[in-house]
Amino acid sequence: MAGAFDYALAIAVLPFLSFCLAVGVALSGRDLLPKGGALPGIAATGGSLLLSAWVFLTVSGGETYNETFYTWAAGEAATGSLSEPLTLSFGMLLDPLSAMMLLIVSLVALLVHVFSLGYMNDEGETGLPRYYAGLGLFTASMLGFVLADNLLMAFMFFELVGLCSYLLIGFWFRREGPPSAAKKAFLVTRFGDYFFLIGVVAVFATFGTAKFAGEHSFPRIAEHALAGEATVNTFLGLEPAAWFTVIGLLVLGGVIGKSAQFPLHTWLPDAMEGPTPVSALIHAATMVAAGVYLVARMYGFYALSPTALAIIALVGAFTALFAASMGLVKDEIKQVLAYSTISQYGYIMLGLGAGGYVAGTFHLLTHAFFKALLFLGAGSVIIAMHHNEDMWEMGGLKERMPVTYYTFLAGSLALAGIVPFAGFWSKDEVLYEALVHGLGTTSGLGTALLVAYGMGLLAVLFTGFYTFRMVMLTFHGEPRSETAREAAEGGWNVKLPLIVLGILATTVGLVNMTPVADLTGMHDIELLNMWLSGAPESVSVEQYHHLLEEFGGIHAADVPSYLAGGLSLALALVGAGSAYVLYGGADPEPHTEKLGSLRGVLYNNYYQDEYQVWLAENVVLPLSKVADVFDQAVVDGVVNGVSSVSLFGGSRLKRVQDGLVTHYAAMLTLGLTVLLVGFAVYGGWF
Amino acid sequence: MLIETLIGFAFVAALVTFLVPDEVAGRVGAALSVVPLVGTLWLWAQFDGSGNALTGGTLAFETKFDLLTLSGYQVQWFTGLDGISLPLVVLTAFLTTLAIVSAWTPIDSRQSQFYGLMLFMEANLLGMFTALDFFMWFVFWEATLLPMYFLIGVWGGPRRKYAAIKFFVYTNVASLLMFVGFIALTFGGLGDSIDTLSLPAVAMALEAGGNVGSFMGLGPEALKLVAFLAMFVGFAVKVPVAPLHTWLPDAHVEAPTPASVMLAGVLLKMGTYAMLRFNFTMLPDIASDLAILIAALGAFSVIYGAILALAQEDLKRIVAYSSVSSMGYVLLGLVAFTEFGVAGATFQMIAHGLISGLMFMAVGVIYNTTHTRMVGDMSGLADRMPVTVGILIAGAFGYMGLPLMAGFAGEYFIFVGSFHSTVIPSAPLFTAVAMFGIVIVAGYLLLAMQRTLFGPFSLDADYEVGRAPFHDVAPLAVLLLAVIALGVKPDLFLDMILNAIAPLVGGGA
Amino acid sequence: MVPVEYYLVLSAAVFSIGLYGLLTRENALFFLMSVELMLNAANINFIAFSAQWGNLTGQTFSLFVMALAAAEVAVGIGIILVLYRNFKDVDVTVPQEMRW
Amino acid sequence: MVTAPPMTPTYLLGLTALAVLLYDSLRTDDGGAGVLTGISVVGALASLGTAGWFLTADTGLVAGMSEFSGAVVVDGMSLFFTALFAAVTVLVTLGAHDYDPIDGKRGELYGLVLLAATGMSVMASANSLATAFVALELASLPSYALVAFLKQDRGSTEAGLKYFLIGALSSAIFVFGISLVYAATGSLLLPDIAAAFESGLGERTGIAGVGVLMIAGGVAYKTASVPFHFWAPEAYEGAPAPVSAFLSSASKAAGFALAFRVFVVGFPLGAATSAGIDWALLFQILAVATMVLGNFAAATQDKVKRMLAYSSIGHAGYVLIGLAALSAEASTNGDVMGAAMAHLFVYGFMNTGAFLFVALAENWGVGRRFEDYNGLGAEKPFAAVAMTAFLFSLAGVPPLGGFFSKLFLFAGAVDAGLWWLAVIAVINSSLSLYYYSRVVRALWFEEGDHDLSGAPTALYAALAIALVGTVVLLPGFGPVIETAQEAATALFA
Repeated sequence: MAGAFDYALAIAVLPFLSFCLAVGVALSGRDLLPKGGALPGIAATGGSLLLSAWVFLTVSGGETYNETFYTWAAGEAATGSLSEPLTLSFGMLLDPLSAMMLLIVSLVALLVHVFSLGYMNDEGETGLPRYYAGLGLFTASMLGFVLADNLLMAFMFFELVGLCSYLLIGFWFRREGPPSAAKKAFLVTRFGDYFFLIGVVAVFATFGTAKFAGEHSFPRIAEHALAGEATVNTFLGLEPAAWFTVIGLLVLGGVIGKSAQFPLHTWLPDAMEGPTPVSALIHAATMVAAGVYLVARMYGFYALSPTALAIIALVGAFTALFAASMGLVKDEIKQVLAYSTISQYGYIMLGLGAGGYVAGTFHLLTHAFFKALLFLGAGSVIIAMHHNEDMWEMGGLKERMPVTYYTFLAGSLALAGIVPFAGFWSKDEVLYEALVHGLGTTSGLGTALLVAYGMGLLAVLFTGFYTFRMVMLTFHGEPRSETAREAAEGGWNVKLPLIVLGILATTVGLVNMTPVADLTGMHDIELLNMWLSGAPESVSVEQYHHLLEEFGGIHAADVPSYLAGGLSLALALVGAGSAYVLYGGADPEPHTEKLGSLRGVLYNNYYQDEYQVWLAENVVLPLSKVADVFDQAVVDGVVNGVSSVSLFGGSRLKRVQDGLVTHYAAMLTLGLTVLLVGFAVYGGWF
Repeated sequence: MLIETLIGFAFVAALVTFLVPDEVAGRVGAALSVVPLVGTLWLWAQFDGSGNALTGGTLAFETKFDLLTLSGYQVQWFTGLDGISLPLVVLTAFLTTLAIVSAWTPIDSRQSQFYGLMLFMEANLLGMFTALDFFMWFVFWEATLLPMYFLIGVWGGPRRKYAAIKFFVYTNVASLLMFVGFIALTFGGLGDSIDTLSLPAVAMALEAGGNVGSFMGLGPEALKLVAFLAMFVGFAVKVPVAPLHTWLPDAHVEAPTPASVMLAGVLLKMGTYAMLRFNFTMLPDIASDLAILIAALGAFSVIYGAILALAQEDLKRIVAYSSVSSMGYVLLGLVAFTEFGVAGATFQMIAHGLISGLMFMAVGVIYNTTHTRMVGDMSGLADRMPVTVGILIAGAFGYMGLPLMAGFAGEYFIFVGSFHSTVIPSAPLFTAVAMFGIVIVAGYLLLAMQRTLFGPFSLDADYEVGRAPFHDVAPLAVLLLAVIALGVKPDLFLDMILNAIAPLVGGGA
Repeated sequence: MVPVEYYLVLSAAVFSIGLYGLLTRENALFFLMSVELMLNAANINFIAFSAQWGNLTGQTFSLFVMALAAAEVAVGIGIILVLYRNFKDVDVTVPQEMRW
Repeated sequence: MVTAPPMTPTYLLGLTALAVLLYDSLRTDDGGAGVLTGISVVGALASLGTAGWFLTADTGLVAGMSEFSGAVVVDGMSLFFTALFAAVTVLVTLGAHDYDPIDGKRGELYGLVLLAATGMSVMASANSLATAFVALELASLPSYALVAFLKQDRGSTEAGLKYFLIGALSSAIFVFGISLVYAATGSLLLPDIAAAFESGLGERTGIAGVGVLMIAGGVAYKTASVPFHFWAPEAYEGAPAPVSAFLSSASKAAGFALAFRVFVVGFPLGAATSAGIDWALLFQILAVATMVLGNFAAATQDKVKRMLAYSSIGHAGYVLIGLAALSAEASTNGDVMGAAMAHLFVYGFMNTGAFLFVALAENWGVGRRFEDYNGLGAEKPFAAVAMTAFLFSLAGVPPLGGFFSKLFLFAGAVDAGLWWLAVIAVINSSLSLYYYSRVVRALWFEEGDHDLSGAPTALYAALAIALVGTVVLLPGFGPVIETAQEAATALFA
């Protein structure tokens, strides 16, 4: 009997078909589809959502799927340092993690498609088939990525996701900004992917397989190797443990790029040049999520390396704090959201790095919904503001766009981590994991986790502040511009996604209320934890716990979760409250000016962009120019020089022929004489 | 006799095209070029070879008879296909037809000569990839230079004469160097232990080992080393491997688009194909000894070519330097002597052939319309020629190694293969260095695209810019489809390549 | 009888004189004469060694050489005539339009 | 059963010369150019056919047959070269038919060409130093006249003068060398000289050595080899183009024919070397000097004809490998010398063709410099294609005839252990590609503006024949090289 898994492939294929259809329409140059291709996209993502739900239900029934369906390339013999032939294949891994992610992605994608009707179609944009083609491919790539059962396939779709982000960020290609931002997004993530690709190659070279799950999966082999039960190739003279750390960090490069972690976060704020629904998709469910999803997907591998975990946690926590601090001073609504995304993904990283697999995944889940909500809400505001994104031009939108306001508020509460909104539960759990593992672990990892916890905690304060600063400036007070005064809310296609997401952002946190469980002792309500425990052994929560303790040396201290939760909640409230105080008035002042030069630093993102652009423009480009000059002058110069020298030699040599026949006779005689004398001596004739 | 028929037909087609009036030459040439294309596809469908042609594998479509005797060696007509040459043969026929169609717009004088030369080149390329006797091979090898010389020199850009003569002399000198190396190895080294210079005979005689004698005052090992170096340098010019690459940008920039397509698409592959056949198949022990140098050279080519591409302002120059970069991967893959390394290198030849052909063609279509290739002269072309630009973008991403396109497959195979190579010392480091090329390639292609294709439309020239005609765009689309097809299903060629390279794996170890 | 080596010395001397004249004279006619001297140096050898070896080959051949020398002079004079017509001189160093 | 005298091809050439002269002196009108060309071409073709027939039919001539008390020998090599001379004569007479500067004097020109060809044919057969000298003069004297043929032309006169003066000097040296060899060995017949060498020269080694070197000088003159090459650039440049074609192809080949036989048969290498007269070494030196000078000087010329003249010197250097790579014991001697002969044969077509194109250009009045040829490809594609083929063949680019002959030649050198000589030759050959392609560039790449008169039929026919000879050698090279190597091997038997 055909079950959900038999159709799972269609989850990714459906949006791909909508992409093909839209490309065909775009190529024809005619308006063949109603709504410029939106309807096929909605139908396709709707179908994906249904199938994802079906898969989700099937998985919750305890079934999982881990099969190869297409052999991309297969070697015939074991060569080099490998002990068996390489097989590069495509397959699907359907377990709780991927099933959950499929659901998130297809849902957000569907809502983004719907919202686009309002944001793009109703605004009279041109090039809609191209837009929907991009969305379709984007969704398909991300779904393919989520389905992937091995690292190579994951990498391939990871790259396709990058391509789609390029196409969509640069959607308004006739302007100067978007193409530049698109280029930057692709390039910066490409830089990360470079390391990722080395990592993929290294995984194949080390383990001969890149499968995520099952007995013959690379995390499993690595585990056996560390336990001394198996041997693997290592390179560069490293011990297995060190080499696995290297591989893990290489793959992490891709994660840092895609999930916009420090120092490769610079592309993300620029990516706001794209249409806002695209931002929602990128930030909530697809591209940025892909990075951390990857860490979760191969968590069994990272769990083996305390060093890698520490780095993940530190990078995450630092990014969380760092991005949050920049979000404090932004003037544009989407910029604030952009930095909040970076910051929140930092939390997810922190959670994963701290050994909180469930916590990180949980935050990934909640963040997907509330960030999608916030972006779509911002999109709604932007529609109303006629594409003016400056918050100082807004104000008082609360009355004019109530649906947007309340849903946006829900999202903001979630983002700020105010109980009981979704973000509270997940962020709290992330910080809690960092704390308990930091306290419980004795090695350097423990210290790292405590430092990370500290940074994460501070970021909570900032998050609360910038979130409510944004809410206050946008929706409260008096309208500060003509457009704001006349703003009006969009149609159903704007409101519906907002409402759906608003409900989710409010409630989705309830699936894993660990503090409540701790308080009440009702651990049955940690649904997500249970859900993820239902995975096959090699990718299950229990296995990860085991690995973390066995190889990561991570142990949990006994700290009540509600204490930690209370602390972070308090900080979030302080942040939100101070924002309310500072910006809650009818006509708020730009208090950030008071920060003086610090504001400049923050506003300019710690000059991260500047130094990277400086590196590109003042180091790399001049270097290439120098190389070009060198190539022309020296390398090519030698080539031309050989020819010149030959010709010069020829032009000298031919001067022998000076036209005087007596000279000819003389030279002839001389030549003969030399030969005669030479041979006479040589031959000993006389 | 199928191969001979195809080659012969191409020669006749060249002659016919040379003689028809200019007005119809383009159509006639395209129509005639379809026959070899169909023929090679037939070869592909009927391919029944296995193993490597040089190490005693079963050849498909083998023909062999004696021609004459040279210093005691039988010179033979000897052709046949194995899994390495068949893909290249298909590539040749495929690109020739597309290049001919893409020439309809830009070539507006002496058409019959132009298309005649294209077909003449095709005939020689087919011969070169199928010939298994050294002399026949060398004759075809050299004869491909002639049409390209004329194509650049007659229909090229402002500095075409310089570029043509540089290309011609540089590559010819290289060929002679290689020739001397090979002759020294066979005449001097192998001496009477072989009675023909058919490549399989030479390869198998060398494989048997111990057959190489002293010559030129060199002992057997030194002789092999010298011969290897001579051949390697000779082929490296053709590939081209930095720093022997400087003829390439000039040739590409000056060549008319269809010639660039053939140059980048097929002619560069001659170098790596020959390296594979000669250096790496016949003298794997030397190649293994020199692996660190060759790998370093490959990685250097990748990075150096890419950095140079970054500095260019001319679209064609960008693609030209990026070819240097891409072919560096091939070198790295070959010297890895692992299954995926060598097979990936071979696959990359095809993949790069298609993608670089696509890129040159797309740049050519833009040039046809704008009459400039300088990045600074134009912007916002996407507005005026959306389809061409769309395909160009797709092609550029193919060049950057976007998964599910052929370029990624080739590069990935190479990376995997070279990473776990046991022949290259510190293989992961070389691999990692070379892989950085994928970042730089994205840098310069995206930068160039941003400046030319996007932003508000402007053009420093008095030309009406409109959509390109269908016959300009159709070849691009066909190529793009081929690139994607190979990227999604590498086994179209990979299987036979793996089969054919299997005997080479492991190198001289 | 004069030792045969003396003839060799003589012929070499004559040859050298001819060569010297040829290298130093600029007049085409002197040039021709010098060549004649050199040919006759060869003839001395032929005749002397013909006697020494006791066969007639050398003597006969010297006749051939003389005949051919005459023919050569005939052609040479013709060319010198044309030279004079075109260059108004019989100086062999005058025509040097073609060089390098 | 018809039995023809073994020297029939030579006789035919001589008789044709007489017939031409006879008709020319008897005719009353100013026309008759067609008849003269016809006689010459038919006669030369008859000679070519006979030589070919003798070579291929089972006449036993290839093994060698002495005539005139051993003064002359007819064998494979002499027939091979005679066929070559006859073929070049056909091309040259045919090409000269349309060459305007010689209008009204075709009889003389053809007569002289045929006489010179007769002399060359005898050179190829000469089995005695006496015959060699006479034949050499028979070939040279008409050549002087041919070079100076354009009496009103200062260039032609200057060329003739220089050619003559150097020629006279060289023949004096040559004959003095003969006299010394005679002094040392007591004979002029090559087999007898060889016998004397074999039995030891005693104290006359020095005399013989000087003689051998001077004979080599005479040969070097004829083949335009360094340092006896000085006449060549001027003579080829100044002479009427068909004459240049004739001299640079046939006359050079004749010099080599003479050299091959005289040195191989007359001065057996083993005996000569042990006596300290290592003429193979001499030719190695000459070969290197000749090809380097020829090619490097050719690279910077600005007149096409002069470039071809220098390149002709360069080719003499290649062919010298045929002598330089000989050694006393080697079994490969016949192969390498055969390869040299084959190269001369191919050269006879491609080089003659190239000079005939120059003749065509002179006829069109386009000028002599490279840039004067600009754009001819577009205007006269057939002739330009032919010229291109000749040039690339000269450069040794596959698949043209020149590639094969060079290949066999260089391979022969490698086989004989002279790999360094082959390397130098290859380097020179690649340089030659540069300057040959300059002409190609002018023909095809440049734009030109000419007002060209039509396409002269006979000249085009000659070009076509030369083109066929250059290109068809691709499949037909087997018989040529085999015949040549067989003939050469017979010499060492």
